[in-house]
Amino acid sequence: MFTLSEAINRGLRAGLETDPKVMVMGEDVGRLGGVFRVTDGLQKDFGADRVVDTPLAEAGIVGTAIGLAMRGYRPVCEIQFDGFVYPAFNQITSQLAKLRARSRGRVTAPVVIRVPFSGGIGAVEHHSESNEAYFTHTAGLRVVSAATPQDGHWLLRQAIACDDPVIFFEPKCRYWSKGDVTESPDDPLVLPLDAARTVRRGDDVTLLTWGSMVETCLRAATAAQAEGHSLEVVDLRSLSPIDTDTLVASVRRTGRAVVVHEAPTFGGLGGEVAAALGEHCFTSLEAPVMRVGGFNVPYPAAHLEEHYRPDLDRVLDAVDRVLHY
Amino acid sequence: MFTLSEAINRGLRAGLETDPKVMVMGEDVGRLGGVFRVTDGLQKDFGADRVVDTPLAEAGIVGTAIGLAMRGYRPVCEIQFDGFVYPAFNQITSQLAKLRARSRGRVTAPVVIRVPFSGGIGAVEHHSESNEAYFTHTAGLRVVSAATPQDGHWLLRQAIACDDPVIFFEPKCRYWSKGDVTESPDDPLVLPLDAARTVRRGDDVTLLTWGSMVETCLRAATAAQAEGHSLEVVDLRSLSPIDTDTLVASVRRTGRAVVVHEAPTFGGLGGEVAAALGEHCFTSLEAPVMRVGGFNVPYPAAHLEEHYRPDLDRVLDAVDRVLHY
Amino acid sequence: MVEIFQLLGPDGDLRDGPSASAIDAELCRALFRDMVLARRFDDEAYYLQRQGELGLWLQSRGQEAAQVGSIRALRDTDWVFPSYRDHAAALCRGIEPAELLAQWRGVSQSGWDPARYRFHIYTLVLAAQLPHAVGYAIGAQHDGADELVMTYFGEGSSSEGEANEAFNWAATMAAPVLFFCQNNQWAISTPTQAQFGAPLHQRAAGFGLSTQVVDGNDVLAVHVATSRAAEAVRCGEGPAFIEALTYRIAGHSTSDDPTRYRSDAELDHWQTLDPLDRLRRLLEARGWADDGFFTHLEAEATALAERVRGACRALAAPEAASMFDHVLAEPGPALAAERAAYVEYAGSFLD
Amino acid sequence: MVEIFQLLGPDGDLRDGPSASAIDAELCRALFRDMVLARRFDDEAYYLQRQGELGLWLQSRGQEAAQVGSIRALRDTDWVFPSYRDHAAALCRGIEPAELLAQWRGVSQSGWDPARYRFHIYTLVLAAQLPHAVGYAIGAQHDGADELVMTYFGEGSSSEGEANEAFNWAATMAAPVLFFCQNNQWAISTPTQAQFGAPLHQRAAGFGLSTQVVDGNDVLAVHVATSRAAEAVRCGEGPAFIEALTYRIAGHSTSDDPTRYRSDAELDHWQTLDPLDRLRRLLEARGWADDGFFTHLEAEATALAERVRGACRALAAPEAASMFDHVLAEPGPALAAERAAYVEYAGSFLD
Ligand SMILES: Cc1ncc(C[n+]2csc(CCOP(=O)(O)OP(=O)(O)O)c2C)c(N)n1
Ligand SMILES: Cc1ncc(C[n+]2csc(CCOP(=O)(O)OP(=O)(O)O)c2C)c(N)n1
Ligand SMILES: [Mg+2]
Ligand SMILES: [Mg+2]
Repeated sequence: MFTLSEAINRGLRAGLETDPKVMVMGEDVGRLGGVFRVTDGLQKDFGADRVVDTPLAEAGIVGTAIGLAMRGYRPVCEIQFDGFVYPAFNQITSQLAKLRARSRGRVTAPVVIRVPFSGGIGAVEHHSESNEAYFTHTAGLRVVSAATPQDGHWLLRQAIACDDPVIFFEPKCRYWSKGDVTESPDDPLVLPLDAARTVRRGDDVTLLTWGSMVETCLRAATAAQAEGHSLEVVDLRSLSPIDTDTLVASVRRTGRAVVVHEAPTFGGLGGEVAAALGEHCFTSLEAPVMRVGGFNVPYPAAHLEEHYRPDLDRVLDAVDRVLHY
Repeated sequence: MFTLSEAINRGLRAGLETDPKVMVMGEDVGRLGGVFRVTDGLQKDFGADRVVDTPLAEAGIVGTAIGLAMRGYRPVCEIQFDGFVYPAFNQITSQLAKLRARSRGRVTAPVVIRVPFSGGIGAVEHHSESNEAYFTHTAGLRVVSAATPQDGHWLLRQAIACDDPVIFFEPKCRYWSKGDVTESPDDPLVLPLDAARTVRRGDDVTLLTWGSMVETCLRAATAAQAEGHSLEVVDLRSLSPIDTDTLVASVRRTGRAVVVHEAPTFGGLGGEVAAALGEHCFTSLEAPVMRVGGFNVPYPAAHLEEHYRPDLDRVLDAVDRVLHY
Repeated sequence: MVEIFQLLGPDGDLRDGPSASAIDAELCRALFRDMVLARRFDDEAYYLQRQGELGLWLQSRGQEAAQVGSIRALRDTDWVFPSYRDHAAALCRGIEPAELLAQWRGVSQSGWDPARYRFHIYTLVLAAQLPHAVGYAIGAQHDGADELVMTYFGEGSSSEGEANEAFNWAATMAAPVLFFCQNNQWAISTPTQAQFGAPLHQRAAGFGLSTQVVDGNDVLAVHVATSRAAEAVRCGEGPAFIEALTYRIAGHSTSDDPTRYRSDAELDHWQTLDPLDRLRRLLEARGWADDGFFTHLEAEATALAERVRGACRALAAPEAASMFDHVLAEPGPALAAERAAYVEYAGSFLD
Repeated sequence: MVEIFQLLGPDGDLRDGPSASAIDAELCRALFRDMVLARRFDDEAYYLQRQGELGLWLQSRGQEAAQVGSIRALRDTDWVFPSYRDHAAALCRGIEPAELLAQWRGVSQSGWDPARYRFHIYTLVLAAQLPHAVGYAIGAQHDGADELVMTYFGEGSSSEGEANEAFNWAATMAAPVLFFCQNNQWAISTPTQAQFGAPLHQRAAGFGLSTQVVDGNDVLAVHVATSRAAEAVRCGEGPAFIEALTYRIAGHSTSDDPTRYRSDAELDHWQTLDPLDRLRRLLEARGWADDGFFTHLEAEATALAERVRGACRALAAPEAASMFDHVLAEPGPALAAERAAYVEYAGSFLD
């Protein structure tokens, strides 16, 4: 059993061990081991040349990582908090995402950008944002989110090995929760980088979610079970591209779907999921696809965040609405 | 009759004339009058203090505009091309959008950011992007797009007068197309800042669109008419918030909808529209809401752009699919 | 290498020279009082965090001289754009304890009305406030106002592109802005050697900013340097930059563990340079303050501490639906509907 | 004020001094040839744009000395991260006319394989290539490679935050990178006075970069200065910065109308400082090149022009479905399905 944070740490360690070109870089990732200790001990074991404390400049982190990648390195960047990825937005969208296409495949940029995201830890402003949709709408990036130690470890290792740039979202409120991590990459529990995972089987409604909300949806499914409703829970894992086949197959079977994410619903990735399901499951849907998400307001102060974030009750409320449509 | 570019120019001029606090600022907006000549003649008439050629730094443009707004000014910033708004992304998303909420309403930032957007002019890379969805997913911003000289003028004047920050998207391929501009703000043709406009009435299918695609949809409607299909065309105008009532009323009536935009469909604003219609028109829809958009690839080289951008045929193809679902 | 401006030695000696003539007992007592109260406030907030009353606290301990010396050199009409550790400066502007703690207690994202104190709300996105300060200063200049703008930031923040855009912008536009950098030697765990390759003041001068380096633990030097810079900015000589060399005595925040990355010896060294001790030595040596002064000040500090505790505990979270307030000037139908649906939903639990 | 390094006066006089000793006939002929061919290429591309064969062209006219002098001072193994107006440098690296024109004809977003020429594709987002250069240089350093990285950019681009982050990063990490700024006095319509408040080289020095200012229309000075800087970077002395003062003789691009913002007199002045004329005067005065050389070079240029026209007209757009290529390393089901649907749809028009 490892915590999510430990599992990621071990994933980074495995990357550094197996490929001398892997580097870890970011603000305070070295001596300190990162503000969440995810990179703890790595600089000590792999040296300050491979686990690099950078100047305080996010565009510089991603921009130099691109240069390193062109040189044959595989940098894994850490952005300290979700709300601080924006200074790097230009390097990510106009450079990193497009480099392969612009160069007609001649240049690859295997950069991983780790972003601790979403709320639930009572943090101050800019430390709780769920901004995955900015990146999923950017062609050329892969975007994934690890909800469990298993994915924290293996999804990260796959991201590091992948030749595409990957934005790797880590639900920070789950860093301390524990789970098993399989030993071998050949274990059937190790899914491909772009596959969704059905984490709970059910027949009445499909909950589609990722990141911090996977656990919330699982708890909702348990609660619903008690009331006689059988909910299926699908963790998207890969947010771009989306494993549409798995999603569609589930919803065609259940006929009802609720998408749950922490980001504001308006323009969020839930809209894409709902639109795709609306198109591909049109004749199977017994009710509209409902979305449960953050409200369309800036993330509120810590004392209000549990009103802002979807919780068990809001998920169940939506389940109720699709069941009684 | 004015071109869109002239209409915007006159809108800026009216803003500068009626309110001494209005300023125009950006790269090359002064002497040169902007690379599209949208600000032509303004510096000559209002002085280099109010129509300011700035250093070449987009974060600086938006960041200093925020400071000016706090001081009581109403800056209208120009970003030279869509693809160059990303360096300002941090100032826009973490500062401009949130200032009112963070300060509990004590600070307002009435900044307008004009962005010539989308393709169709055979430009080199980074000059043809449709990136409105990044901003519509950002709570605290208003996002609008002017498809006609009438809106280029009045929507801009309303944006300047509005106390919220407004991202104002101008479809650059329409800069040279002409149309009437009403004289008075009280003319019924002057709709509120956040209202959609039904630009053509029809009964069989609703086309929902904005920016450069309004014209394309109108031509599609004309072509469909010849084949006996009556298409309604709605220009969203306000992309955030969306005038859901108008959209829903139309689609409830026609029972069929196609959303058309230039941005890549995946994670685009069309997903939001389709999801909202799926929810609010569930029992009226005779076919799934279809989306026609850019493909999910970086904007291609000029010679390929007309394959990438939705055109008459692709819109009609989708219309066909919703009619024969 | 530029000389570091100092007036008051660590041992409390006041250096002779033209600038020393501006120093008198009254000024010293006032500055000392500000620093003592700021430190007590900071200590109290720290304890409140440890007791779970605040979610987070970022201590200003050790940086009182840099903040008090600089803000007291401004006029009340000058605007300030702070970072997030500028509590001593905020208190000097009259911001109330409750206003200052609200954000760290997590009941609000900010606590005070910037216009009232001419002190903007804290900015947590590093360096983002620098272009705001420049823009505000340009506006003040347009208005023909006899005002200047000062902005505080840490040495780490200077690596952000936006900081450098602001330096260049100010220099190009000759904006009446004073950049005040508190170089406290650390940006969380990152020391200055890993932050820049040349001293910051050298870079600032390179941008064309009129630059001074000052001992940031010497409140008198900071005060004189800031007055000098403010005077020049006001006279239209263009933007100025002050680098105050100081030290972050505490961890970065109450979540930080500084023992992971820095030595006790370094901390001990800087403790000997404490800005409060230093000024107290001067006050005592010159007889500029008597026991009564110190006793009275101690009582004031104790009263403040009590006020801080009370104010903090009284800070309650607003009702949940307030999160829909102030997103837009006019909510419009979409936001109004969302709020209404939320209120109805939340109300359903009350039945 | 730093002195501007010059070896060759506008009248073709070679200044005496230690650096002049490195100058010989062979070097001058080679540099002259590069410049003449680059200019002919540039002229030809301009005509092709005017004939509608190119969508856009950004002329390098006037900047040949800055580019040729600098790139010829590097080794072939050194990497270059150019901006978008660096055609003379690109040609020196052997990039083919078709490769150089593809992007401006609009058949592709880039034309050459960077690894083949150790010359990255053009970057149109201003200053974005600077951090790439720094990262690449750090990688080369890790590899223990005896290589350096040079990056070109315009003076306007220096205002972007990313440029300044790169300067600081390079200085902090002692990366083997040479920043080469072509200060051509204009950023579209924005003159340098509206771009920065202090000379750029002064800022660069402030960051801790080892800095030179050079007459950018003096190919010999540029060559010597770049050799010097490259040598120092290679010896591990840390990053360097060169500001080459030159002039953009043409409009910003073929879409631009420079008469809207600058005077004929200014243009006339800079025409007299033309880098090609200047070196030709030296070659002639010293008898370092005879008529045969010039005649042969003219023929070479004419042949190049013809090759350019032919290559340009032969550049055809790829098939539309190629836009789905190279988005991801493996397209995966989503992109594959989208491509297939597109191909089917497009095919339906062929029936
Ligand atoms: C844009 C951005 N990136 C990263 C952070 C996370 N962060 C908060 S404080 C800090 C260190 C700041 O150091 P410095 O500017 O020297 O100020 P100090 O804390 O020393 O007062 C970091 C990296 C942030 N707040 N904003
Ligand atoms: C980030 C960004 N902002 C704006 C532009 C639009 N633009 C293209 S070239 C240019 C001027 C560049 O000036 P300079 O850096 O001096 O290079 P020069 O064109 O003189 O070679 C501008 C503003 C851009 N390409 N990228
Ligand atoms: Mg610091
Ligand atoms: Mg230039």
